[in-house]
Amino acid sequence: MKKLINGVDAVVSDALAGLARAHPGILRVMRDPDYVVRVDAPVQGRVAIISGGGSGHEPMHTGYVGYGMLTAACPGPIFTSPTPDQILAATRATNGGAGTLYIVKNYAGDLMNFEIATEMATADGMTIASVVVGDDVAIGITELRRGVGATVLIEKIAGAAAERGASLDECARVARRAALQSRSMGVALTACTIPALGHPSFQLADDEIEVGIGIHGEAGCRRVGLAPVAAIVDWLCGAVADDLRLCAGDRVLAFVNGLGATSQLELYGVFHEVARWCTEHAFVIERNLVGNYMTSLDMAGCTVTLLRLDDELLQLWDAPVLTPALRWGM
Amino acid sequence: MKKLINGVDAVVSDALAGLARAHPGILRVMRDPDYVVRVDAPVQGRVAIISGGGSGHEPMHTGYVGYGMLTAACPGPIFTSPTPDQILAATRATNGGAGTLYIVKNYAGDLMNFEIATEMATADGMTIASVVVGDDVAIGITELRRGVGATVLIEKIAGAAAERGASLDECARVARRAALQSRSMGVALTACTIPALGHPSFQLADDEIEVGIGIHGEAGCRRVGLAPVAAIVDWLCGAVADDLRLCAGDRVLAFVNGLGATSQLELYGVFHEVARWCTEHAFVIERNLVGNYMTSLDMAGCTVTLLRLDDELLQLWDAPVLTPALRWGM
Amino acid sequence: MQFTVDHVIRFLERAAALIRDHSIELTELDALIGDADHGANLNRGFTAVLAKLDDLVDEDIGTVLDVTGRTLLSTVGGAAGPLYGTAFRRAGALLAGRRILESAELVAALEAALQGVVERGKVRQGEKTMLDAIAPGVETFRDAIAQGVLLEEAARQALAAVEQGMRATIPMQATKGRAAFLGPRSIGHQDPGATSAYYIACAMVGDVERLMTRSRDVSSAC
Amino acid sequence: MQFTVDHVIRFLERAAALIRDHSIELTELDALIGDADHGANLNRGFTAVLAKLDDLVDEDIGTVLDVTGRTLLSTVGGAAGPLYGTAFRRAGALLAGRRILESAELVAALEAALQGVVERGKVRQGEKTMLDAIAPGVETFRDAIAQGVLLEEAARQALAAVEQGMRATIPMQATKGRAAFLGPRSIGHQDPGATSAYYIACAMVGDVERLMTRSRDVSSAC
Ligand SMILES: Nc1ncnc2c1ncn2[C@@H]1O[C@H](COP(=O)(O)OP(=O)(O)O)[C@@H](O)[C@H]1O
Ligand SMILES: Nc1ncnc2c1ncn2[C@@H]1O[C@H](COP(=O)(O)OP(=O)(O)O)[C@@H](O)[C@H]1O
Ligand SMILES: [Mg+2]
Ligand SMILES: [Mg+2]
Ligand SMILES: [Mg+2]
Ligand SMILES: [Mg+2]
Repeated sequence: MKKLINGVDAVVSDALAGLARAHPGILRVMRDPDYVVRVDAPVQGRVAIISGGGSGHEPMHTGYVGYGMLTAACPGPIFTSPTPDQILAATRATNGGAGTLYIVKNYAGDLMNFEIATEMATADGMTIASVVVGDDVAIGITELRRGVGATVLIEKIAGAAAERGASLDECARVARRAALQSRSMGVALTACTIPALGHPSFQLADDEIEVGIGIHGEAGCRRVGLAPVAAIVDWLCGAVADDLRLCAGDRVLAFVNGLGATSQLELYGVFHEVARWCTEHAFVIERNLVGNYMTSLDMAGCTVTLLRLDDELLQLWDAPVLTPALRWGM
Repeated sequence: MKKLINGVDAVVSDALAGLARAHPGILRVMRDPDYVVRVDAPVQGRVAIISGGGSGHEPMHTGYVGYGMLTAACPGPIFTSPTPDQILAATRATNGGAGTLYIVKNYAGDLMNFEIATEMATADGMTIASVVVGDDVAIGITELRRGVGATVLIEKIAGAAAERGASLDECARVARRAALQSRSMGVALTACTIPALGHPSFQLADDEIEVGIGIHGEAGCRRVGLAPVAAIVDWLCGAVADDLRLCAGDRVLAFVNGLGATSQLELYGVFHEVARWCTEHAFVIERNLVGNYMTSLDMAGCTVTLLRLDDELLQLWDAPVLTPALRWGM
Repeated sequence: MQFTVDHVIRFLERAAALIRDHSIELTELDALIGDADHGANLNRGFTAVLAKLDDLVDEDIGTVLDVTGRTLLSTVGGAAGPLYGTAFRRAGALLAGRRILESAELVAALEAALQGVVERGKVRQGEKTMLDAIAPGVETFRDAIAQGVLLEEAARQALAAVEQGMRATIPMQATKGRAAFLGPRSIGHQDPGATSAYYIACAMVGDVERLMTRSRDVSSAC
Repeated sequence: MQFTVDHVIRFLERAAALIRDHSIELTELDALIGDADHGANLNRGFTAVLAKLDDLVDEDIGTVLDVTGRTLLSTVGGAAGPLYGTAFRRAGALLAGRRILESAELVAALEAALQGVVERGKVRQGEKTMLDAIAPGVETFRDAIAQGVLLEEAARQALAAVEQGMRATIPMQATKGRAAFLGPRSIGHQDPGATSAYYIACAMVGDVERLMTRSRDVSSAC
């Protein structure tokens, strides 16, 4: 394994130090317990939006802390959920008296740690609501569905609602609707190398790809032969749109996400096929996002997310945002 | 070789189609000859800023077309300079009567193709100025220095000058000054795989890195053992700052650029070390840029660029920009 | 035989040592059906626990277990952190103030820990998790004590049940935790959480020698 | 012997075929000291030239060469596009309107092409580029014709000089083009541009059989 690091144990810590140094106008990085918080938190009377998860998915979540998106993010070690004390500390530091919304990806570890944090915060007199994101249609059983690409979209949408002064219920409602209206599926061409493991977490032959992968280096739901990107997009979009029951004329946000080691050249090629596919099925791409927004270290591959838009979600998506990784309107 | 593509010959073409579809509000993609142009070009009375080069470095250059940066970009095939007719067509399409500035990376192919385009455009009665970028201190002989990271910074700065109505001479002057004030050096952990070649362009052992690499899959100037990122940054920053003759108290823009397959976690770790190094040497990082802004397909590694700032360059850097890959202030 | 704070501290020391020695093995197991962090996670947690033990020698058993649970909660993360953390805290709460334990209290504490895992994990037996190792162990121990079996022998029986439960996860298809994402592809691999539970049980029983021969089997079985 | 448009068109057809057949070899050479595109670039260009030849049979030699140069310029890109493009256009400009050539005109056209490469590339001999193959060929041909050597024999001598020039690039350190970035590490590899120049020279001489045996040597020499 070759990485630009000082050592396996320093990876997350060094990256957080770099993040703090790079974006002092946007966020602050707190240590022991670790969390990243908007520079102006707590904002009195505003709902705080908090997410978190294992590191290794950058820019998710720390890169989404800032105006109009996350109030705080709790980064765990690589691919390991953060601990309740991180979440509790972030909750306290961002408490503006209007309640806190946790955006939790549907993984056993994330759920349990946020659950314990909720118990602690509630015992402390704070008001917590949670939205669980499980958009990965690669998993047949709905309750088991992992949170993947939709997480980024939901964080943006919930953050915009909080920024314009929506109540906790209101923020939770739009976040849940965005979650309900989005589905994803991914494909890997290579596994990623987790620093602590030191070798790729699974092996793929030179003519094999893994369909339905997660973002934690775990293998997917089936292994198939390498195919042209047009065919791959047909599978991904087909599975996503079926599950979402998209109908002709539906407006969508199409999100093509790189998993870390896939070139932008390829990602725009993927988006070209997604757009072709949507046109063929009379789905209208009203907004799009193409790039590395939720990665799996150095995995090669992508996820495709479709979010069915309505005017409210569209407005929230378009609202100004100023974070290290997502920025517009300011 | 595994890539998300429809075939070796379709890579650039499909990516351009995707780019056009993703950013209709910012740019248009013209075909045969291929170039990418701002949606509002030509702007009468404004200097046009044009760059170009081989594909495979995305978002450079096509991702920098838009308000406040490039008026047009000419993408060649992967790692192959664009042809004069592409450049000429882009020059004609963006000619607002105030002249055109070519930003050319110092490669034989780029130089010659832009030179021929200049001859043709001049014969057509258009006014052309050129700035050649050669910031790579890995190359000892100054005239041979490749254009790498500084190109992105110079495109932003020249674009901001043009946007605020500067004359061609003025745009060329600030671009040249930015070029004069910036140096870069890079390191690769792996080679990239050029689709047409189908295998990595050079081989590195599991404990070797290549220092002073270019961005076209070519090997660097020396091969050394893998080292902690702190040591790597010491070499890169040392070489860059020496050549730039940075003095204590100098203000800089520090740019940590990923070459395609290096995680953001690592890039922020690199930036942390760059900031540490600058502090040790009393150089003041006034601005920074951390991410994949000039890639070499799926190469793992990074380049570090330092640009000595003054008030004028700082203002031009901070000016609003709206392109697919760089956006702020709007 | 009676249990004292000393016993508990030595158990935790042994647990920390075993987790450290088997950290790579646990991570490799997790790489096969999870995300390759189980060993590193637990090792981080038990190392933190170890660092606190010196300050705990004069505390009661409940406090030691509670501090252990809190420490695991705040350092392990992932799924294992909340699960083991909750288990230790539940046992600690039950034994608050106690300095010496009878077998019956030990059974009650283990049952509380088990219940903590069940509730926190919303999990049943047969879902291919740590519960499949823990539950048979606690049940076997409880039944043996109830039948008047001597503590040492009851512990041996319980450990054998844990080990069997651990191995029984191999043919299971996971329906909880990350391994569940793999569906049928999770079959054929031993659950990392069940494996760490086995090592913790070994530490509890304290039969380190027996463990050392066993652990080679475990590794080679993987 | 006199040169006609027909000869030129057959030369270009042979050049296109040779470049196509050696495209991977040229790209592999470029991978060693450049950026692995030389074969693909030239193949794209000569394929485009080939597609235009049918429409050019009734044109004069100057036009055919000029269109060839323009086509290479607008389809090859990289360094080779401007260099070969300029070379063909310079030759074409010199032969504007000519339908039949004497040896002397051929010499002048080749010298113009050579001059085009020198000016466009701002290059001298010994910098490890295509010039190191082209220049000795043109000079040998010029001298042989000046000494009254028969055209066929002069062409053979020139081709031998091109081949020797190509091989002479192996021990050179590059100071132009991408290979120059490698400094001393460029030594020991044959220049891809000199190699493509050799194949084009082969097409010019038209001795395809001889070439077929040679090309195996070239590949194995790399
Ligand atoms: N819901 C659950 N209930 C009980 N045990 C679980 C549950 N989810 C996961 N586990 C256990 O946790 C182990 C994985 O722990 P660990 O790797 O530390 O966490 P993560 O899966 O978050 O990376 C699994 O092997 C399994 O035994
Ligand atoms: N300045 C120059 N003058 C003459 N020939 C050159 C020059 N620069 C490069 N070349 C030739 O071009 C060849 C490379 O062509 P090609 O691979 O198509 O372009 P690029 O280097 O832009 O990828 C080199 O092998 C060399 O022979
Ligand atoms: Mg984990
Ligand atoms: Mg090239
Ligand atoms: Mg795990
Ligand atoms: Mg080349």
